[in-house]
Amino acid sequence: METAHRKHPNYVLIWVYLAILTAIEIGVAFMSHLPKQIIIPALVFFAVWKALLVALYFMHLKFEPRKLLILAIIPLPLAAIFVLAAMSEHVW
Amino acid sequence: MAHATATVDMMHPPAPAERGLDVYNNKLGMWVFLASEVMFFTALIGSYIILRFGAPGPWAPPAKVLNVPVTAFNTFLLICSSVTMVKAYAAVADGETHFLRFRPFSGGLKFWMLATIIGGAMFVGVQAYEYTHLVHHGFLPSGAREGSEVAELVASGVVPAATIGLYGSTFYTMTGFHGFHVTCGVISMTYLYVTKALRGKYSRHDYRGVEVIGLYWHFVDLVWIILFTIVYLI
Amino acid sequence: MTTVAATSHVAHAHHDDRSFLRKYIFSTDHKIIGIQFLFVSLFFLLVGGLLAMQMRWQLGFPGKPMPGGGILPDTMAPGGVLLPEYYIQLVTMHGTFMVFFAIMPLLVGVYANFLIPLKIGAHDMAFPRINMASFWSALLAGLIMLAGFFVPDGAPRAGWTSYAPLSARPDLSGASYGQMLWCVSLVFLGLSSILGSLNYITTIINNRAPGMTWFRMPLSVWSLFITAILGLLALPVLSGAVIMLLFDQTIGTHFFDPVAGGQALLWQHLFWFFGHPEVYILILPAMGMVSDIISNGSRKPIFGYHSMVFAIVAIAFLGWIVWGHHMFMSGMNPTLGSSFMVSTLIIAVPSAIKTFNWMGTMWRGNLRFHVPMLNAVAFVAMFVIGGLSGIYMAATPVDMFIHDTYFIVAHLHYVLFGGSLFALFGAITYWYPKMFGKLMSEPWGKVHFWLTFVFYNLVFFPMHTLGMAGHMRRIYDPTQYDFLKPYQPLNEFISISAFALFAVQAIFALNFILSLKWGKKAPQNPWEDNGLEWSLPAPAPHGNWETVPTVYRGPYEFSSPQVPEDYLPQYRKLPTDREPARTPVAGH
Amino acid sequence: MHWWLPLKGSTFAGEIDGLFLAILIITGIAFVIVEAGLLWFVVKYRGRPGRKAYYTHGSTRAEVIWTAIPAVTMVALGLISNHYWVKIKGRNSVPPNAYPIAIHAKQFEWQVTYPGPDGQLGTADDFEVRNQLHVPVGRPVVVHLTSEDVIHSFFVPVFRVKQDAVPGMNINVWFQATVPGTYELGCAELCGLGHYRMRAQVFVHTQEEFDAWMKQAAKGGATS
Ligand code: HEA
Ligand code: HEA
Ligand code: CUA
Ligand SMILES: [Cu+2]
Repeated sequence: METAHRKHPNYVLIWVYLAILTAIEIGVAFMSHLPKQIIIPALVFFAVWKALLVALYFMHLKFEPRKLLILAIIPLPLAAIFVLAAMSEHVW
Repeated sequence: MAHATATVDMMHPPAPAERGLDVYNNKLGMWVFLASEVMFFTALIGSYIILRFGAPGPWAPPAKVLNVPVTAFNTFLLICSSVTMVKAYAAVADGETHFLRFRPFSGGLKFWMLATIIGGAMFVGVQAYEYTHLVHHGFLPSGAREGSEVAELVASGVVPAATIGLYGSTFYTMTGFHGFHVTCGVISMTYLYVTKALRGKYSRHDYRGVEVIGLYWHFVDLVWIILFTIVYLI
Repeated sequence: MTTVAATSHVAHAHHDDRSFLRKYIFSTDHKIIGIQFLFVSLFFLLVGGLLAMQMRWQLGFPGKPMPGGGILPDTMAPGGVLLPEYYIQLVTMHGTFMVFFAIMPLLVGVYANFLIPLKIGAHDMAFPRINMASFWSALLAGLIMLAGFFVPDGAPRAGWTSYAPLSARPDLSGASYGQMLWCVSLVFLGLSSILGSLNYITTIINNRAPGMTWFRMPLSVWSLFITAILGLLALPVLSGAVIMLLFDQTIGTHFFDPVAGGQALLWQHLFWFFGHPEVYILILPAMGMVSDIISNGSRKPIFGYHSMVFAIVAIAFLGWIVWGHHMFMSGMNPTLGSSFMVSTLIIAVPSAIKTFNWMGTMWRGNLRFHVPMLNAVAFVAMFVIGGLSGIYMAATPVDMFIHDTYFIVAHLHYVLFGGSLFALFGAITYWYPKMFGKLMSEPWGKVHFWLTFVFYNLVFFPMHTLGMAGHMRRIYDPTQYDFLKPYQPLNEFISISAFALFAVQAIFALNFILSLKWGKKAPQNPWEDNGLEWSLPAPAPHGNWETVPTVYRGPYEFSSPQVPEDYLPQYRKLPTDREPARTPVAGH
Repeated sequence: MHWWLPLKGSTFAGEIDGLFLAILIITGIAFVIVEAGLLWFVVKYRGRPGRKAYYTHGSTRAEVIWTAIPAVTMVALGLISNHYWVKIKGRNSVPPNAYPIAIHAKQFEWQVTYPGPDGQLGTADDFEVRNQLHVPVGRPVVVHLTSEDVIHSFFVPVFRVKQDAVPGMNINVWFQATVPGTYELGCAELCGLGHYRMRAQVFVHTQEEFDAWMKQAAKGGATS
């Protein structure tokens, strides 16, 4: 059948990325003196980045059929709609 | 696929009338389940965002109430257990179901899975330690316990009184349910380890259990990445 | 390599030597699980009905001792006179049981389980043991809910919607353990639904018979598929919400407690974000099964199959963005209200497609009025009334007047009873032979249908009038209000009709139970239908088929010019049919 | 008992009733088409032996028609409704000269606070009356709704007005009464075992009557 060793992404490298990003996050949150308007988007950005690394490589979504990817992201717009609508409450 | 082989390769999807999602049942089932988990955490995390957005005052700075260094270490633990999990998957996919081999040095399924179980169990342990300490200091799901350290912080204005109740509610509910998920993961993985991995039931042609529990594991890790950022850092 | 997976579990199909316990109690057979759900949820339907009768007694004859009410303890009805706190327990538990433990398991638990493998040509569900867990979890949930009546302080008292902070504060509602059990029960129910849904979705995607392409699936399977997606994504939101509510009650969290910064409206957002998809869970399977039955009864292909599928998907999608229409008067941001109004109104469009396509199916048909067909046509007629009354509420200024009045009560019973329950009466009769190998009595079925149809409308149509008078919901004694006193005769009339409606359900119950033993033996294909399930003997055996049938065409080929009879089963091979190509499976 | 909506007691009651009627007509047409059509088909196409149904899978043209007509109707209805919605409940809908009254709902009573002779809430001459809402006719009134404990709902059928009173929120709702008389105010949101009896009386006075009542009530004899 196929060769015994399939090509795997370099998982250890991803792990290093994740560790570094976490360190940066902690740095941004506690060591920097940036205003909150910058810190929060930056932290969210790093969190999403890390989440993507996990989903795409560790959960190998990147290598799955496209349809599975679609299935996996169906709930996300629903979640966003919910949170945004309920938040708009406080604009009254 | 043209090669005829005697082994049934369970990693292939069943043959529906038309292409399904091109993945086998258990994996599809797990992904579908994870979609529902996303909605479950949407309820919890969404409520947190909504409550915090509409809160009657500023939120307490995390570092004043929580023990961030311990949790940072815990985060690191969980990331490590994620990489060991994926190493276990890669090992079994390559047919390496041994524990350790020394020349050349390589870890097999049994090694990496055990490492993952230990990592997960340690995470839960550290979280239990964190909780006991927080409760000891007077930080409760309902807010600050009277006469406690946290209550003093509230009294001195370091921690806003108006939102400490919400802080406790959302903190314990979100991290608690995450911890519950990790615990479930550790238990199921131990079960698979003992009944399947150790007994040599996994092979290059059938490692569905490893892949499926791996998906769950990484998902729980992913949730933690979000939680750590929004609960402990922001 | 050809894949073995699809044929590998056939071996044990006909050597059925499982013990009684394995066969009927802890069964993993999708058909038995469906039947277990059927018995359990009919029982809960009866419970819900009994609660409704007590409510109707109080509303029709406020303050008079209820006949037989003497057996109730003094905490509920001293001397047979219902107490106000007992009345709101009745309302709460009636709504809860009907929605969560009667209609939802009847539609999804019973028919998703029973029909999906049979109609797509699978030997069983993808995960039979998860399926069994789903049933036991639902049963446990139902029993926990029922236990609410027997704990100190009695059942929950905050309505089936359990609005916080009333539900979160035992000191304000008067219900302590009952309300906690409500939460715990719904967590288990959510678990049951999620486990079920992931099973249905996986089975439909991966386990279809050769030739059963997406667009050859019966509409019942399509609607159950979409329903499963709704259940999968909606129920976890409910679980999350009730867990927070439970924590508010027990460990002192403040999610919904405004005093400590919590938000009362958050509960409503969470509940209805689940709740509106939930009401479509309660109608879509009914629509699917009605489509099957109407096509069969008209002896005509369904009109506009593809747009019917599209309409199901559209309803399901829109169902996620309309939840705020339950909160127009809640103090929610009015601009948000506007957008919820528009999205709600748009749902009339896919619903119109469905309605007119059902009519198109009957148009120039050769209608057979067997009992399922009668009920299916009644479904269309009644669902439309309920759907149209939804338009009044969707228009926010009108909702300002009719919100929380009996207009809403009328609406919800028209869609839930007139819609879902009529469809279920039809579906139960239709698939009864495949479940039990017996036919239900046709004449008694018709008697039951007509009496139900008449009394049902006598009960619920006048509620529109009450609503237009401003009659509030969930009130124990309408005669407290001077402006409602003139309407008391109407309330009395509704109550008497309701008792009659309940009484005639005995015909159905007897027909159902007695036919199990004394019913006529069912032929293999009593309704001359096209679905794969009719290629099996009645009752369908364990494992379904030795080898799954091959599918050659869509499910609605009635009166096809290709054959002399007026039906052409999906599994029947005509000389002109070619074998479907097995789709090659992608390797890794 | 009558079969139509109750007395129109506020300025927008007529508009709401008009919208109700418009929807009644739209849905009435849909209702008649569907129910009469069903009945007709049931009779006309009832099964006869030896006949076969007409074999068709549908008609795109027919489907486009019955998709487009409801779509257009619904969008139009949405626009019209929204016009009234914004006018009645919109963020800036409260007329600037509205007479302020504060209502605090609590299990199971309505605590109505009047601004007193100076017409301003939050001043020393405010006074409170339980379960009685007195308003002048022909003048917009804005009610500041709050709640003590759970959610209640302020509902005056003759005004066609309903608004939940939510703990932790301060919600403004306005109306302008048009017909003097005595009416009822009900609680429309389940709020506990006394929900059914949480009612109050609404008195719509002429301006002179109102002023007289106000003078007398402010002195402490707050029963009419
Ligand atoms: C099976 C359940 C079910 C279904 C299918 C629906 C369907 C709809 N519902 Fe209903 N609803 C409930 C169950 C359901 N509902 C329940 C249980 C409640 C009360 C909850 C509680 O508070 O306890 C409720 C409450 C409720 C409210 C809140 C009222 C209030 O509390 O003030 C609203 C408001 O918009 C609403 C609207 C609608 C609409 C627009 C539809 C639409 O989907 C209907 C669409 C159908 C049609 C319109 C008919 C067919 C179409 C035609 C014949 C075409 C021609 C039509 C036109 C041109 C108009 N519903
Ligand atoms: C599917 C849902 C469903 C069904 C079928 C019913 C059925 C009935 N309902 Fe209910 N109702 C609700 C869902 C439903 N209801 C909901 C969600 C609410 C809102 C609750 C809330 O406000 O919180 C409500 C509220 C509600 C009210 C408003 C109470 C109030 O606001 O104060 C009233 C009042 O008359 C009422 C009456 C009735 C009556 C007389 C029936 C009758 O039709 C009952 C007739 C009896 C039966 C249908 C049972 C017959 C039994 C069988 C057929 C079983 C056969 C058994 C075997 C074979 C073993 N209901
Ligand atoms: Cu106050 Cu109901
Ligand atoms: Cu809805």
